[in-house]
Amino acid sequence: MSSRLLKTPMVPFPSRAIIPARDLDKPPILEVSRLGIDFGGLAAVDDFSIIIGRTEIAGLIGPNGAGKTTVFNLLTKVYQPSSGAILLDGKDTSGMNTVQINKAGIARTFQNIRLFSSLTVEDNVRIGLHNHLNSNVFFDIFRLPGYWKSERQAHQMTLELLSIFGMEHMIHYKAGSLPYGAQRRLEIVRALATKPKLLLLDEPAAGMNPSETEELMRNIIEIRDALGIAILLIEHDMKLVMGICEGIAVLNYGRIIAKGTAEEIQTNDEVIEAYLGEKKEA
Amino acid sequence: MLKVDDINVYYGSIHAIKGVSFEVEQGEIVTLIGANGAGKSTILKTVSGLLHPQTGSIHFAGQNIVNVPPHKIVSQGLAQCPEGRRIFLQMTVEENLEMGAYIRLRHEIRGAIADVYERFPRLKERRRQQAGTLSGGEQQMLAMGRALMSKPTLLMLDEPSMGLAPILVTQIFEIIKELNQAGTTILLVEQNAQMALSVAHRGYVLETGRIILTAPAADLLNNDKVRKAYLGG
Amino acid sequence: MGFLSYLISGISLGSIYAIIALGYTMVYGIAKMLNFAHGDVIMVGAYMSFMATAYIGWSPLASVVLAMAVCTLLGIIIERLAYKPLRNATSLAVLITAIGVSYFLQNIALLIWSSNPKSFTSIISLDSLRLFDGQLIISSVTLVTIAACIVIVYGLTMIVRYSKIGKAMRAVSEDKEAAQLMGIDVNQTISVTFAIGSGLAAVAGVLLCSAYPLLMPTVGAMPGIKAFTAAVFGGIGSIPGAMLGGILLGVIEILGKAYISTELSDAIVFSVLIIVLLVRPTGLLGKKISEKV
Amino acid sequence: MKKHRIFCIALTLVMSLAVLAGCGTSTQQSTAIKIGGIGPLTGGAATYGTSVANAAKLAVEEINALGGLQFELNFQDDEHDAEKSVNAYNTLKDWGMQVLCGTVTTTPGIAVSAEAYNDRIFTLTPSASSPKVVEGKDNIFQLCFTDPNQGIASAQYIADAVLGTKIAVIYNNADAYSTGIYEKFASEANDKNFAIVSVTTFTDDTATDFSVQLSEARNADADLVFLPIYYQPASLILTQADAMGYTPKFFGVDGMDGILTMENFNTDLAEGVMLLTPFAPDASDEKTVAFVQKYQERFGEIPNQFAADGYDVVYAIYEASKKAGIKGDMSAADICEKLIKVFTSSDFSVDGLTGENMTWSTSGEVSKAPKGMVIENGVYVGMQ
Amino acid sequence: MKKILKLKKDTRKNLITYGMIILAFLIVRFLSASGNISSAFRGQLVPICVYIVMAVSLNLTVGILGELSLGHAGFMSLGAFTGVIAAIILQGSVSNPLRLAIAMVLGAVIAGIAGLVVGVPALRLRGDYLAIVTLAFGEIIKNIINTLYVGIGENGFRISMVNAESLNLGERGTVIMNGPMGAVGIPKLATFASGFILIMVTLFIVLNLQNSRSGRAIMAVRDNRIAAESVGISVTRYKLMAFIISATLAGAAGALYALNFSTVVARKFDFNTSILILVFVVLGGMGNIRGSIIAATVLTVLPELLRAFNNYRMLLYAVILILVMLVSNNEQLKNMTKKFKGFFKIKRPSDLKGGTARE
Repeated sequence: MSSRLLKTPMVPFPSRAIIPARDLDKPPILEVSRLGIDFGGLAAVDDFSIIIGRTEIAGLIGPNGAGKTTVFNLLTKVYQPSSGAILLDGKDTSGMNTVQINKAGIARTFQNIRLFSSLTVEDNVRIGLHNHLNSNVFFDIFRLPGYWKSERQAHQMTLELLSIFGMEHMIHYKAGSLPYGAQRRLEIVRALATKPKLLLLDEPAAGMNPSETEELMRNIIEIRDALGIAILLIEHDMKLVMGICEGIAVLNYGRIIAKGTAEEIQTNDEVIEAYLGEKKEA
Repeated sequence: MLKVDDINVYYGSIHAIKGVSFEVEQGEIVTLIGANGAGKSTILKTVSGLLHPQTGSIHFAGQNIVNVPPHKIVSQGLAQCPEGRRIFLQMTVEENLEMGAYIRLRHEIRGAIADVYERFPRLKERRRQQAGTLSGGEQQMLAMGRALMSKPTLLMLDEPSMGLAPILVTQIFEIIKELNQAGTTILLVEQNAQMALSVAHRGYVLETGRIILTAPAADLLNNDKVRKAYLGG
Repeated sequence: MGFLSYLISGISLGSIYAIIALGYTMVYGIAKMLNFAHGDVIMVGAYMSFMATAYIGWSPLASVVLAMAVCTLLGIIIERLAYKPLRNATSLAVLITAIGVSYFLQNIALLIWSSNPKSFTSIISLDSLRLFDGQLIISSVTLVTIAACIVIVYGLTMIVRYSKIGKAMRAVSEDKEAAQLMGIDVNQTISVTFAIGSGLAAVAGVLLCSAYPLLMPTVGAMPGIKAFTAAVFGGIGSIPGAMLGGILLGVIEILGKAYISTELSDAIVFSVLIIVLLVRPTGLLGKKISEKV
Repeated sequence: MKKHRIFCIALTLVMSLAVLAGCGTSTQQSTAIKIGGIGPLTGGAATYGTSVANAAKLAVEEINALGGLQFELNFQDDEHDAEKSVNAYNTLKDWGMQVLCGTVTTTPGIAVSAEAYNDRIFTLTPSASSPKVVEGKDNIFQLCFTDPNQGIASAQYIADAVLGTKIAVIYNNADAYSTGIYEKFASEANDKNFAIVSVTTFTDDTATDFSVQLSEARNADADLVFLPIYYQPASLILTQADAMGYTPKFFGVDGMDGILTMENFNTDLAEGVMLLTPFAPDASDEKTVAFVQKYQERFGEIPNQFAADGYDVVYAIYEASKKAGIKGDMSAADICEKLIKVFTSSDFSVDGLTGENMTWSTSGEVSKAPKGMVIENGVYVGMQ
Repeated sequence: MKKILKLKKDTRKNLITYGMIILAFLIVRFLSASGNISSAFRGQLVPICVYIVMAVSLNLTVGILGELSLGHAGFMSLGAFTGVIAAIILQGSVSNPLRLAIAMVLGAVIAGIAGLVVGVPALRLRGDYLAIVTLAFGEIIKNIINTLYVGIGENGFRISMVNAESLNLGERGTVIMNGPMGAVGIPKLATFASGFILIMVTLFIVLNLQNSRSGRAIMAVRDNRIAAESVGISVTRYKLMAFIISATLAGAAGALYALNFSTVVARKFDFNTSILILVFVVLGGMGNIRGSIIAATVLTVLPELLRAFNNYRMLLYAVILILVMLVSNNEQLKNMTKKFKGFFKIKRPSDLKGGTARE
């Protein structure tokens, strides 16, 4: 892919070439075209287009303030985009709000951890399971059979989900009292509990030491393999990004300046200039 | 210059800092490195008086500063550039700098501001702008500039590279070196251990509230244990 | 002419609300607390001025100075004893404490000055302004109240924008910890804010009782609540907002009485408030809260 | 968690105290008759309760000094609230109250009188003036005029003396007393020689600015403003009317009494104000002079109508008790029956500060003549 | 037996709460039957029950949902007057306990509807702005009820905003609500037993809600609104749910309250009463149901116990309130009382776990 083309993203949809080969025969999970938003005249994200395959692990990198988290907020409709279209699993998401987006299949974590910190680990996961439990407020208050059934189901699923990170023993701990790394992992578990098709991770390795990060990398791949979902992540830790992301997009000043595989990105002059600052070995 | 002796700090019932001692000599750059939650920021907050140690003593320029309120510690020449920059987003760039020199006299402020502008020309361009509109790198410069306004003899920097793109990180560390060469003693807390150790003279390694290792920075860079745990090597 | 005179009554009443609301807003801006005892500081100010003029025979101006001095001191003492120990507590805990302080002030006033109402002699003894052949009479108290409100708002804005302490207030209001690292004495700054707010409360008390000369231990309670409403109406934390909110509240109250119903005037005032907040969820001049995600 | 424990201990303490308070009472029988009093001593209406409490205390002291029948007074605060009033009532019951002087205000009065009716405790209220207080309760009596009576009397007075033809009314529509008088006054006005041209209201929450109400009265060309309200808002109305140069006649009811003695009030403003009141502190009769002097010496304030009511209540009970031969060791129920009999007997009348020859009907209402007063040179002068 | 011991911590906590209420009820019943209880305390039993329900229901809004409400007494007011109207209309047609039950249910329903009407727009606001709207709502209710005349007579049920006469009730009509005079001649239907039942129902609803899918959703909204939305929880729906349930319970409590006194006025349910209930909640601990119950009881009884201090009564109350707030919220003072407390305290691992959650 020539760098000239990347600089002027005239094509609404980027080449499908960055989708992993195994996903090529299936419709992509996410197609974003020419997404944009401005805050008070300042274009925070502009002309953002991307395609993510069914089981792809994709990365979004770029300097601070480049608009990476804003992209997540647009995808999850925390902000309503001022232009562009987002197709999730082939369905148009315009007019949806955050809640509907989640029900439609996108779950996310947050850069600054947002757990329900006064509640237990179990409750956090169970809240994630909310829309997959068959109970309602009358069952709940009057403790009808529906309540007991859904609680049992919730407990079972919670244990299963927590086992991904081996956190079952923490089930009764308060989420706010967990160590930093465990909080990040719990946030991922909670997001997975909503049974997403696409998982957005905002700096999942922040605050982790290298060995923890390495474990996280393995976990992310395991999750993808076990659940067959796509993952889009924002990360500053290049080792993680380059290590597991099959497709990477680089954002600068709200625009995509490069897209491609890890090797392509690492050798892209513009990326190096804007972001890496110096040439780095993988 | 700064001598921290066997301090213990608690957050409620959590024993955050366990008997930590270290020293910073005049003219040095000393760095504290460690994973998130190791207690690095807690130590800085304790030194600058925002937190109080249960036991132990902290001497700055020969004086015990335990239980001295933070605003008085500043006037003794100890400034801290806090984690996350913490600039006053709704004030202008120049007002932010003025706040940095809150303890100085009016006539001293003008000169100090000129010095900061000289070091950070970008800030001069944006002097009338609201600090909230600055980019991340500019905000970090402003935070450092603001800390310098009190003309500190010891400057404590808490995670100056946090959230910055690699290219800016390099710039920031250049500035740190320059400041040190201009005579300011620096106590640096960093997660980016590689960078921190490359500019520092000496380093302390923290793990869960304890200092587990101390050595000249170059030695730490080559220490296997450190490399494995913090440098990803 | 009726409308004009109602409007002026409204602005006059509103100016008093505005001065009280300024105290709420300043304290809220810096300490993030609703000081529900503020209305009762007003009452203390009014009693002080009353005692000085009626018992000691001081001049009205001197009595205002005394009232301000006492209230300023009172504000500082209340802050030190009741609120400062709760600096790290939840805002609700401070709110309840403030309510405790309010009960305390009312009941201590009851013991000192008894429950018998006293008639307050207006501290302003100038002649009324007569316009349009005496069809429109504007009392001197009204004029002084409105003028005082304007002067106070202007003065406060200048202090907050340009003075050293004003800048410190803004810094503390944004980030207490960072302000401390700048060498700003946060406790002192908060004390000064309380002092200013309470001093203003004294002025408000004297003006309130000059315009409506009835003095009782509960005299500050209702204006206090109305002014709190006004502060939120205008956008709590904003100085011009407090002025705008206060004056609008006064005007709506009087015009609602005049043109809709005297029986339902409170319902009208509060309904307008609700409607405005639904349209502008952070008040008229309040800053939009943008949550960082 | 921690907070819990403190509370648990506190709760146990409170419970046991509350329960223990029940024991130990009613064992001790003194010979003095225990009179309970209830009224607001704190809060916005504190001035009324305090006046009654003070005067009742004075009366009890005087009576006890006479030797003979002895009284013991226990006056409890109700914050002008029905719930607190019933609490106060129950506290007094635990104390062994035999006769109740109270309550001072109407709403609590209705709640308490229902209790006292069930418990058969004789009650004479000094100032709870709604007919609802006594209605259907044979052992509850009023010493003050009822509100409708004041409304009727005011209308009568204004009509008879032709005080005005166009009447404006300003009343407190959040207050039972004020509304009660106004409603009767309005219905009475239908066949009188005057017309009500403007009716405006205020509440305790809006009792500051009266410019609208006064302007409406003036725009309607009212030559008399009827103020069935208490003297505190009335003082504001007079001040503001003066400031706007509006000078109609003002006519008040018994709640207006107190305006002249309000500390620091400029009595010039009240010049020419007319009111119906059973009591005037500067009346020259011996009783009033003595009472006002004693009260002022003792409490440093000039007594108002509420104080006079409280004083009269104690004396009325005293007179009736003497007549009925009541002793301190009788049960409350016995005392109640005896006092009802005396109060409703045709030959029982009391001369008090608030009226000569006060008598009571079986319904519990008092019969006494209201005095029309006009303020001249800062003092009340009989209006004739 | 073993099973009970193995119950989850939450369930055990709830059983203790129920047990505490039942025990208190039985003790009072026993003492009452044996004549060992003062009139003053007996007279307060129903109000105590009412305030407990008010505090628990407000805790649902303030503690569990995390939104400050300064107008809870407004819902109580609606419940009170609705209950009174129902009770008077039904006079003679049904038995007293049934009449009370119907009055409470109707009061609850009307208050619940008001909760919906206020909640839909108000819950879009946050923090202090929501608080002021609830305050405004309470004041509006008070103002309107003060001008409302309701009666039943030969023309049936009538409402007017002019005066009682305009109701045209005829000779044998009854004025139920008489403007500022409020409702008079209310049958005293409330009993301690009914108060006890209402508390149990309230606890049943609130505690069951708290430990369920819906309740967790409500707490999720409190802890982190944005995160709650991100996992597919409709914030408006659950805010509204909590708010309406809270209003409904307050309405039932209001009806019980009104039917305990022969008169009730709108003024009773003003801002100060809302604040009073908020004090119970804050003092008892946010989200802590048992705390609310205890605080409501203690603070309702306290002013009565202070009667011995006469004129200094309310002053002392204020001082106690301030001191309790200082002691329970100030770190240093807390530490000072720690030793004293340690005497009573059994250390539980769960306390330590919760310890790091520090703002």
